[in-house]
Amino acid sequence: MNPGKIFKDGLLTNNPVLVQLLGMCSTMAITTSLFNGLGMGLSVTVILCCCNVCISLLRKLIPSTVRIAVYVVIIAGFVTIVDLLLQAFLPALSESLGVFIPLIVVNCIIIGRAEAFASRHSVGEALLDGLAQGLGYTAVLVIMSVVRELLGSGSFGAGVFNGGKGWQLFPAGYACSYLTLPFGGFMTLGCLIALVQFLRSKKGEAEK
Amino acid sequence: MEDRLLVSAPPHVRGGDDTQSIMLRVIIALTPALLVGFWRFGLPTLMITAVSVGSCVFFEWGYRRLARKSCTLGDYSAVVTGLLLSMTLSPAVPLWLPLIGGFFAIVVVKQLYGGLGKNFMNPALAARCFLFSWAALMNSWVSPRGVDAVSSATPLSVMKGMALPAESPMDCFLGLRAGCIGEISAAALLLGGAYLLLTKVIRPHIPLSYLLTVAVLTFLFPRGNERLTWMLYQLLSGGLLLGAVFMATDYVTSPGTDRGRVLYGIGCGVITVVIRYFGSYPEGVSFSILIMNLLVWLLDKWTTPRAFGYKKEANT
Amino acid sequence: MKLHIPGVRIKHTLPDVAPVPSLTLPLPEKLYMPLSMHIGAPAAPCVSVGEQVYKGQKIGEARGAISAAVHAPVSGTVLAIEQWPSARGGECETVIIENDGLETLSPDLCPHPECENDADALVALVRECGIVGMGGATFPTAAKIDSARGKMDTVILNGAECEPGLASDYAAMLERSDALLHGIRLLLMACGAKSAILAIEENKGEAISLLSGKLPADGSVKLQTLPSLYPQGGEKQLIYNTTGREIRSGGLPADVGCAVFNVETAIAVAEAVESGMPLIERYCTLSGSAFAQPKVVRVRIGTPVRHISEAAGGYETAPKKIILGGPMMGMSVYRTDMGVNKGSNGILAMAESGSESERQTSCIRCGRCVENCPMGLMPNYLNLFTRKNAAEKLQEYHVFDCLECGVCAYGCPARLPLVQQMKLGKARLRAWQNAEKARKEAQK
Amino acid sequence: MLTKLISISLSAILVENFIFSKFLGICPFLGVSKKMDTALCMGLAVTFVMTLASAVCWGVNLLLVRLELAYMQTLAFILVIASLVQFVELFLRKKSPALYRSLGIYLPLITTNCAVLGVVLLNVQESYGFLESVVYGITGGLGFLLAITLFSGVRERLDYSAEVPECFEGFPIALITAGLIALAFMGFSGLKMV
Repeated sequence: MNPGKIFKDGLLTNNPVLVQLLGMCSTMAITTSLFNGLGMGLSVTVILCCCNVCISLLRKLIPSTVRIAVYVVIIAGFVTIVDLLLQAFLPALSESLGVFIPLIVVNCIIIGRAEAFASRHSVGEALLDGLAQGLGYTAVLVIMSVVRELLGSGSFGAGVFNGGKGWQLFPAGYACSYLTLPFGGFMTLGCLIALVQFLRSKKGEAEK
Repeated sequence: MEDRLLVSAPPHVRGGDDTQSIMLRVIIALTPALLVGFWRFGLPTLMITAVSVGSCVFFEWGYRRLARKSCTLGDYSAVVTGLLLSMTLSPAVPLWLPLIGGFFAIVVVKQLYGGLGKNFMNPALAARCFLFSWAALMNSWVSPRGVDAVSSATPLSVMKGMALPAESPMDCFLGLRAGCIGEISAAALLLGGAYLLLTKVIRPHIPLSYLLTVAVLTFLFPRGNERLTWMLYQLLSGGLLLGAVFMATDYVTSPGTDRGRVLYGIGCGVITVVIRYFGSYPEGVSFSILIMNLLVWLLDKWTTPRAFGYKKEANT
Repeated sequence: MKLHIPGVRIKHTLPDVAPVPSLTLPLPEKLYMPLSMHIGAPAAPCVSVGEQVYKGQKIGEARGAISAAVHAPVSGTVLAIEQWPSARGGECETVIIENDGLETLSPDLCPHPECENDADALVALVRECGIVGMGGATFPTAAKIDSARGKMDTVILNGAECEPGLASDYAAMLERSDALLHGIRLLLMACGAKSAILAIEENKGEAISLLSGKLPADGSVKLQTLPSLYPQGGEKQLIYNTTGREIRSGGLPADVGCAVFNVETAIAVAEAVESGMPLIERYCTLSGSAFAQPKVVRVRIGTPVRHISEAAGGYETAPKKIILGGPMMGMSVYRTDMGVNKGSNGILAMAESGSESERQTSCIRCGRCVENCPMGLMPNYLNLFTRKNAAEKLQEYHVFDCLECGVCAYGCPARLPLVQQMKLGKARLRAWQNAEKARKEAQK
Repeated sequence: MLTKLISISLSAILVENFIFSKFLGICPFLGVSKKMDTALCMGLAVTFVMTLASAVCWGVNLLLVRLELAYMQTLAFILVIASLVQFVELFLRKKSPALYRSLGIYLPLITTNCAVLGVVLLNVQESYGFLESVVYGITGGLGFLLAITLFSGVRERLDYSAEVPECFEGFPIALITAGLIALAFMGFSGLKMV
């Protein structure tokens, strides 16, 4: 399988959130700022790559009857490692993501890729797929968090750019603060998926 | 000539009310409360109302046009939404706020679901709650003309602090208090409500059960010693009357059976009091109606009338 | 007074009709006798083309128990027996008679005093005379009596007028009060019932005062005044409003010990016994904005609609719509050369096209249809379920119990075609039920 | 103690609802809410498992802390939950086939429901005692039940009456509807009984 197609799949045509509609909880929950979104996205990407490689390596050894349980154990192992690493080196991120780091264990994207891809492909391909799907997930998180941070608190990149301060583009008093709340998560993701469906139907029409 | 006859389905006669005339009557019923608002707060209220109505009408027209659907301005429902929205705003809000509110009410809450009759939530109230995003702007009050500038806090926010407000109940009844454009005068709202009841646009079940529930709860659990005064203030201040008469009775987002309507009113009343007493918002009317909006389908389901011929004894 | 079933006061543009004196119209040259003008199997023609027929002679034989005979309303010659438009919609086999103007009576007609006290003989006579329910439903009366004999205690006479704006029942009660009371006595005897209730709407004051003076002394017939609501004349509603008995869904009046007859049906029964004359004539209300003066006329069955309106003085303005029956359930027709039938209680001619120009919006969920439905249904929800073809929901919400009375559509601010939706809903539910049945049988 | 329990319950059901405020359990919330009856069953099943998991994992956590293996929490919890669900499934199939038929098909889905793992992790994070954990489990489940019931009611209505633009059909309109419900639920924010 060629790497170009794997990447195109992960980022666009088979994007885990926008097309496969997986991993919604964390997508909506933590995308209140670019800092959170980026941190969560990269953590998932790392875990996804490691799990994919690991499962691809072991795919001949795992008996198919207990495979799901084995996947869960492997995933939980890597999640624990990442969780501990974040606690040690990026306590601010660990603090603001809270339970959503350990909850990566039940993120359907990872177990989904393990079952659908890693268990059937070579190590190299599995690594690429993990990277592509992870980056696709990260991309969505980044878009969501940029929109919600900008419209919801008037700032951009707080905690990431400009020495951690980010830029305040307009006074927070004019921002629609509800966008940073759960309401905003549902709305933003809803509109984003609608946009994707719109583009896909346009593309489908054009192809006809 | 005679054989060129029109064939149509029965019934061949129709009753008087149509959607348009019902909406027009709601607009007429809202007028007294709006006039009191204009009188107390002056020109800004006129501007806010104009922007709110204009924005609702514009977005209704624009959306239907973009979506290539029939134009529905003629049913006046957008005007009603605009008026209701402006009535729930403070007279001190900047004009861009009702503009955004109109967009949210018409496009997100109403038209995205297919327009009139298809939305599950009251557009004006949902927009008002959405506008609380700008909490500082929504909660800035001006004192009405002829009232001490000191008391620009609304009676409800004073009562949140467990104290009785400075205005007398009579002031609240007539509209000599701070508050949203359309909510200050209980008298004007009751007048509008009476008109709606008399012209059979609304049935009394929702407003009565709503108001009674609030009255009973606040009378039984007063803050302070004066039960009756406390209850009166609770009934007359805030948006309770506006909500009970005009918002909770919105056909589209309220139950279609009488028993359902009573339960709906009671639910609104209980949640209103709970939010007023224990919540962080001083007013609970909008949120309580929105929450009860979610239950409309279930209430209709549970209170489906007994169809003729399905009596228990008759079934044997 | 019992609790009333919801009904509405229909506000309509139809004027109040003065019921009396009813006008007897000059006879037409040709009469069109549909052989299917009742519920059940069409009658079989028993005359041939070219044959001479006499007034009151049988021209169509009842086929089976649920069917009714058809008789020649005038003397004359059979011109043709062919498919012709029917007042019940569509076409049906029709005997076309050319009137010779002589009104020669059939020699078979004679009084039947033996039927006064013999139920079996009376039922046979009623069947022979082709008498059907004349309120509009046209269910064969003999079959109705047969199915209910011995099971009932109360006979209800429907003088409630099926639809607003009509006055045919009113006229019949005023002009034929003696025949009516005779008919009631006969029906009581035939059904084996003890008492009869004569139910009259309160807006028919003259009939109430006239008939209350004539009731038999033994108290077997009671007169009950009903509010003028629509639908008051429906069987289920009438029984509930007069006796408080509720027929279960899918049941018959006999299940609660009642039978309902229209007042004109009772008159027809009395006439059959008194003179042997079969059912060939009825009262019909002419109304609507296209007529100068609304009136009640006596028409021979089979008279073309066009002849009736012309003979009654013609139109004041050209009608845009002509309706056979009442304003709520009547059928609008595109031609007027069909003969009226045994159920034609009204002809309405409208100068304005009515519902055509009305603006329709989507359902605003006002709930008026739910408040007004005489069957306690939820037309607003049935409308939704029909549109989405949700058959199970249609069943759960009892679409089959809908009377199609039109009260929901009458009061609908959104001007939705609710009656058609109910009809469609019934069709969809039936299709689904058949499919389910077939599927289950296939599984076996 | 009682006030603490009440405030935990209030918070779990209304103020910090698992769906509308915490975003835990969105997958079944969106996936199994098309029909009211199935939504109700799902809600009950989740409530049951959340309660059970809270109770059992409290003990497991105690054990882990004793053994100084606290860093193994995530792994241990997910294994406990998975086997718990398996066990409940077996038990139901044996003891109550009727209940199994109505709830059974939802049980496997619950293993990967983040509301269950979430409630267990939150119990540890808040260092709740046994009673508090169980109450939080029950009320968190009831909050989920409330959310999914309300949502399915609204969705049923929309299913029959709404005409949604094509690109919003399916998930987008479901998300926006959930957003509007979350907006209404904000009325409960800061709700304190005491």
